[in-house]
Amino acid sequence: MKNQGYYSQFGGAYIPEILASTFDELETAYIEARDDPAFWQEYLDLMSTYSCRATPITRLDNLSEQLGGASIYVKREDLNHTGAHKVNNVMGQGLLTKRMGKTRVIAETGAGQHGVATATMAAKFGFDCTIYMGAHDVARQRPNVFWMEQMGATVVAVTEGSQTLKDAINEAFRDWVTNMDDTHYALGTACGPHPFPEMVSWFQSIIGTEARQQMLDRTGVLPHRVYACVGGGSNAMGLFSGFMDDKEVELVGVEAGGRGRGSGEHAARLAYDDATIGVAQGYKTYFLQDRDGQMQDTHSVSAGLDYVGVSPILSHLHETKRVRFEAATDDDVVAAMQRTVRCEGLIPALESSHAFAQAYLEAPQMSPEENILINMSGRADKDIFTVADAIADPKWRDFIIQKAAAYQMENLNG
Amino acid sequence: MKNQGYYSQFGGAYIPEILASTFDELETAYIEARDDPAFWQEYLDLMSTYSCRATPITRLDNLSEQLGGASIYVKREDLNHTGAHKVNNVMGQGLLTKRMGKTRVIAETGAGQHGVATATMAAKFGFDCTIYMGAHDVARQRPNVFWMEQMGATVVAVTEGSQTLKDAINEAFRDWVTNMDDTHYALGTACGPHPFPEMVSWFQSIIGTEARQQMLDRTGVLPHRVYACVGGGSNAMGLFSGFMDDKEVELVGVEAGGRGRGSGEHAARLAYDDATIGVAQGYKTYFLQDRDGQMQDTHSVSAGLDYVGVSPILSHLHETKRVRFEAATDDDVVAAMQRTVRCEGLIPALESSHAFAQAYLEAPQMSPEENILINMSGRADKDIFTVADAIADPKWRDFIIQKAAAYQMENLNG
Amino acid sequence: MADQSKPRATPQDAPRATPQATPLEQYIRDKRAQKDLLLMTHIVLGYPSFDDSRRVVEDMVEAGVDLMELQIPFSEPMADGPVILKANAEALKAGATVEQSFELAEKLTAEFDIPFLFMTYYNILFCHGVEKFVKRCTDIGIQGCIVPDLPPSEGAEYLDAMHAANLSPVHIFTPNTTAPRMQTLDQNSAGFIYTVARKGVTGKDTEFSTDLADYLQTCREHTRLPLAVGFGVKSRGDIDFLRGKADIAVVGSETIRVLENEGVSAVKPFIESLTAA
Amino acid sequence: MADQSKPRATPQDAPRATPQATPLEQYIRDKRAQKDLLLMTHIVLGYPSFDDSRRVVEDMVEAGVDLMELQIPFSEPMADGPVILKANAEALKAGATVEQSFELAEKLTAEFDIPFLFMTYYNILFCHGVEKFVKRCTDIGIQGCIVPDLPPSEGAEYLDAMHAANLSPVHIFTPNTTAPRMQTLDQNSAGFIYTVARKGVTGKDTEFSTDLADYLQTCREHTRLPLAVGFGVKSRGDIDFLRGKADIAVVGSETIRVLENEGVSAVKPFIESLTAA
Ligand SMILES: Cc1ncc(COP(=O)(O)O)c(C=O)c1O
Ligand SMILES: Cc1ncc(COP(=O)(O)O)c(C=O)c1O
Repeated sequence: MKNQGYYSQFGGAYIPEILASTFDELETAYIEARDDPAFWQEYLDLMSTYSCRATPITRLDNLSEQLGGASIYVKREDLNHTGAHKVNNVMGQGLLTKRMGKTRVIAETGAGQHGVATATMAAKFGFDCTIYMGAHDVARQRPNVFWMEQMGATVVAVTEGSQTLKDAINEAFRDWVTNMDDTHYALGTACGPHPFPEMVSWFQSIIGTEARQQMLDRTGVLPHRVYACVGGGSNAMGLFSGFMDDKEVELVGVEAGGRGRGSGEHAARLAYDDATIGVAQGYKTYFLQDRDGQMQDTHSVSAGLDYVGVSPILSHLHETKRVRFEAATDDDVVAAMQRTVRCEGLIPALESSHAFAQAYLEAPQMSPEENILINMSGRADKDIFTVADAIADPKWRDFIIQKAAAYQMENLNG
Repeated sequence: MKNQGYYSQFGGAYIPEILASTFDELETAYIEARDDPAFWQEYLDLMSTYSCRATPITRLDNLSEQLGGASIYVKREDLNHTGAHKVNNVMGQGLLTKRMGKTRVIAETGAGQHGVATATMAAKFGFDCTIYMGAHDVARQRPNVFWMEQMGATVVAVTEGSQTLKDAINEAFRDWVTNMDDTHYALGTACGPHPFPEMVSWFQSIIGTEARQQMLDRTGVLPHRVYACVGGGSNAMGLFSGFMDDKEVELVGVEAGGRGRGSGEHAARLAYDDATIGVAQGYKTYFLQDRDGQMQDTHSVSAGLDYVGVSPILSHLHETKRVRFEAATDDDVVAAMQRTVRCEGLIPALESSHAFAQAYLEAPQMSPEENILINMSGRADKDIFTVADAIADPKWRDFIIQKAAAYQMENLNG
Repeated sequence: MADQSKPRATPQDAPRATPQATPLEQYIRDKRAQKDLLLMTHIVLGYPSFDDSRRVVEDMVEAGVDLMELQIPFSEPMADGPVILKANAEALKAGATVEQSFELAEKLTAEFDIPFLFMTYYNILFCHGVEKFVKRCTDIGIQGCIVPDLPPSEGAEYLDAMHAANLSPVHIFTPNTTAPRMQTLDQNSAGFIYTVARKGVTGKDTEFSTDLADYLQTCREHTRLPLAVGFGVKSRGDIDFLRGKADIAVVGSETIRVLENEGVSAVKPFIESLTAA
Repeated sequence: MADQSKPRATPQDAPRATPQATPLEQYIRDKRAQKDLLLMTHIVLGYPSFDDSRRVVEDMVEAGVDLMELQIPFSEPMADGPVILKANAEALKAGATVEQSFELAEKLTAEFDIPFLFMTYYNILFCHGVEKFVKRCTDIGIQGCIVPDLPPSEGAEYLDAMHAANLSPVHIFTPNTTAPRMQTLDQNSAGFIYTVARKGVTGKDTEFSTDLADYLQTCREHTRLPLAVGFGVKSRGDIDFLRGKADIAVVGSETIRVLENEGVSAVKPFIESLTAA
């Protein structure tokens, strides 16, 4: 273990001693894979046959016209197998796990998206699989739990702490420190100890590499701004990395504004002023924490952005001002989602809808000659319980109540 | 209107007089589009930017090995936008609707898949949209109804007849005979009056055209057998059409065997002996009907195959023996679905799982040098209520009961 | 066939029999010589029961109806609106068969001295065997058929059999029907032409307006046969409007609605309210 | 630094002080001259309350504990198992702050004549300011720190401050730790080396076996410092096993488990049961 994996002051690997050699092994495997062109080719082949890469770019014809400013393009990560960009990272780590000769994978999950992707990868590669998920999230996201279990994964409901994503991460580390010999921890976002932020960003860079070329092919020019939502930061890093060296392209990361600035109920680490630098979950970054360094409860309508920390690489890009950070509130996000569904027939995940909300705010101020690109990191149709609750659909409630009554009746009848 | 659209004795256009000119107009528009290479190009562009065509071919590495016979490949229509092959047809008809200058689309839907696809197309093209859906199906498939409504479609619960797919079709025709001037009826499968069977098959032929080339690129040879489930027949016609002229490729259509041969509870029109030739819903084909010609109740675990009729083109191919028809029972289908999920990380729709079930039965008898191709017409993750019921998952029931209790509490509290 | 060189028929003209007039057409022309507007009603056989169907027919005939459509129930009545649709479904649910419909129809033609037509969907004929079906019609005294989902292009076997039997295959003119198409339909029809007064299925409201008068005028110009007007006729006012513009007023869904809401015994007074001079 | 040319220390040898021995190391060596195995216990400050923490410390000292780890609660104790995890969470829920932990620690070091170490996660130091934290330790008489998520590679500032203050930064050897890595850790440590007897988090069972003896032998070979053994020590038998193989037995989760199940007053008898000669 060396002191490395820093992006200005952010990053590092603050890990229990027992994982030191596991991280050395992981880093070695990662570097060897990165330096081996055959590995990336294998990865590309897998992603183009098992998922549908390259995912397309869709122009929002109706909303571009309605909003009357920039032309809006969308990178369609929602079309991936399992419905989100998460699978890019997971399949890459699956190949790496195979390379390291390990036979079991574990992962944390918040909304369940990364859990489903990991369980899928495990089924595909024949690995044993355990997914850690906050008990609150297990209760909220049963459909995802259902599919993980169908894939053969063991889903552990984490009853510690706030029972959400960060606690699931802690619990996954606790598993790992016991089972590191045969187990790889497939962390789901560009956070955690080095080399995860860099490695996850590398796998996700497939998004940006494709998107840059696709925008050039489609419009002849680079987009003026690109938008991505930021939870841990993996989809944002994935898209942004394609445009990092194109100084003329403005990169906009959109965090969960929850109930708004000053409400204390949000997950905006970089866009608002509430976060401070700290070290937790194995890395140094901006965290929503109190003065003692205790992590605080966060809030977002989207489970996938509801997280206390953020990719150290994004904290760095925030400080260097290469990326502009904004936050979208729950209400604006739900409105942006509904608008996108109704006007374009696309169903962005609530996470992704943060990027849409910010883009819709800015597009009208831009000229029709300009193009913007939004990362649609996932689709919302798996989050129907959350979405139906967010918009308080009475018919959905009636349906659930009736369905429950039918189940209770069957239970009674044996 | 001419006497045409026949495939040996099957097909035709048995329509109310009031639709005669509407069908003339539709047929003209269809023929013009078919003869206009720019139209197909526009269609391909749309499908490759709005959906993710070409959809890939995935090899089932684990199951090919486990079953120990033919190599199994899968055409991934589940990766399409909205999660099934239905969108191919719908987008094509959307372009045609625009060409005809109409501003409203209607459709029938069983499981809801075609309804969601049509509502999506309407949102994308800016059409008004009404979806007819049997009241039974509305109750069973609330998630799909929810999304259709979010897309701005009006969903009409059809309370007539058996309250399922065929009744929804009748009801859609009733709407059409009133509103044909501004309305196009986007029929969802390769059934109904001419030119629907041919036109829908044409749009779906994108599947087979891609798949044939992909199999050649991937394996160097044509597959020995290809499998597709058969409801109305659109995904089957789509895939089969790519191999129709390759006499050495055996085409296998798999119908809903429900509770099995002789049970009277199935929807196997061609594989079992219960169906006879009749005329209903505007076309002549094999129907599950009584001696008077009254349509009978059908049964299948998958709403999308639970239909009394079948594409007249498939009836023709059945008689000429170009296509072999089999039926898979509910139990085998659920088992095949679960096996595919667990061993490969793919989640085939219950409809598609019929094709998987039959392929799994036959693959072990074939040689490892042979290849087979299964059409994965859709993904099951939207059908979680049905799937959870089909496998009677107790945790799912508990979840729904708890969710309902929470809603009831909130209702009480105002 | 109509002689196209003649001056246009005006609605005021009493229709003249065409050369090969079927018994049904002849009946209508004879009756029209006495009455300026005939009344045709419609029932679904076996709804709510075959006994009730018989009673309703009796009442209708007594109330002065001139001819009747007897609908053989079908499970997929795609051209019918909610009222008739439900009647079809209920009849089938109660076990109605095609054979029972034949049997009742045979009794009715024997007992009542007005023409009866079958209305049903093509699958009923197809599954029975088209020729056999037409022969049966002849045998039991049915004078014509309306098969709304069988355009002439699909109906060669049916048309041949009907013409051979001198029965009347009735076709439908709609507000969408073009002039050439009207001619085709006319050529393939006998007895009368059924014009539907608006788009849509049975049982919905029609606006009885100048547009409708113009439309009927156009229909008249394109057929040599008497004209019936259906879809939405339900009151004395509607009937009065049609007088002089058509030969037959068809009351369909409204009778069933009355039957459903007020019972079998309410049908007769309802029909009387329409026909009373 | 340990003189690498010396013959290997055997477990039987009483450890000798290294040239720059910290007061903590010196204390351990002195105490070991009298006792063949020292006992270190662990509590979470503020759990269930700061008053209780004080009482437990008092009881433990009376029961003969030789040194103590005081864990400053942290919201993300990634290296701790369920028992200590819960204690952290409960302490925080009851409002425990870092300042209160300092205050209680200051009282404890004043009142009781054994060395106290802080155990906590790096963020607590980082947010407080590392140098300030170390200075505060000095001021309140804390003799060492265990920071399980701070490897030496990330801990330059911390190590510099600790060494400068002559405090003991304690690092951990695990069954996975390679020989070169042990040397690195040894070089960066003072006071003692904490060896964990198995993989995993705190509070789970360890098999006290020949493997363990071999492992401890290896640890001994790679450090000049006294050896503490933790993770899973919970009975008189475990302690007897360690006698002669290590210098310090650490009882961590088990005390908290006793406290939790049987109350504060049960802690003393439990510790006495472990230490009674
Ligand atoms: C669809 C989707 N988008 C975005 C995120 C946020 O993660 P990240 O910031 O790592 O892209 C998630 C996490 O669950 C997600 O499911
Ligand atoms: C996923 C899927 N597959 C198959 C079908 C059956 O339709 P078809 O036979 O037209 O392909 C449906 C119909 O809803 C479907 O949703």
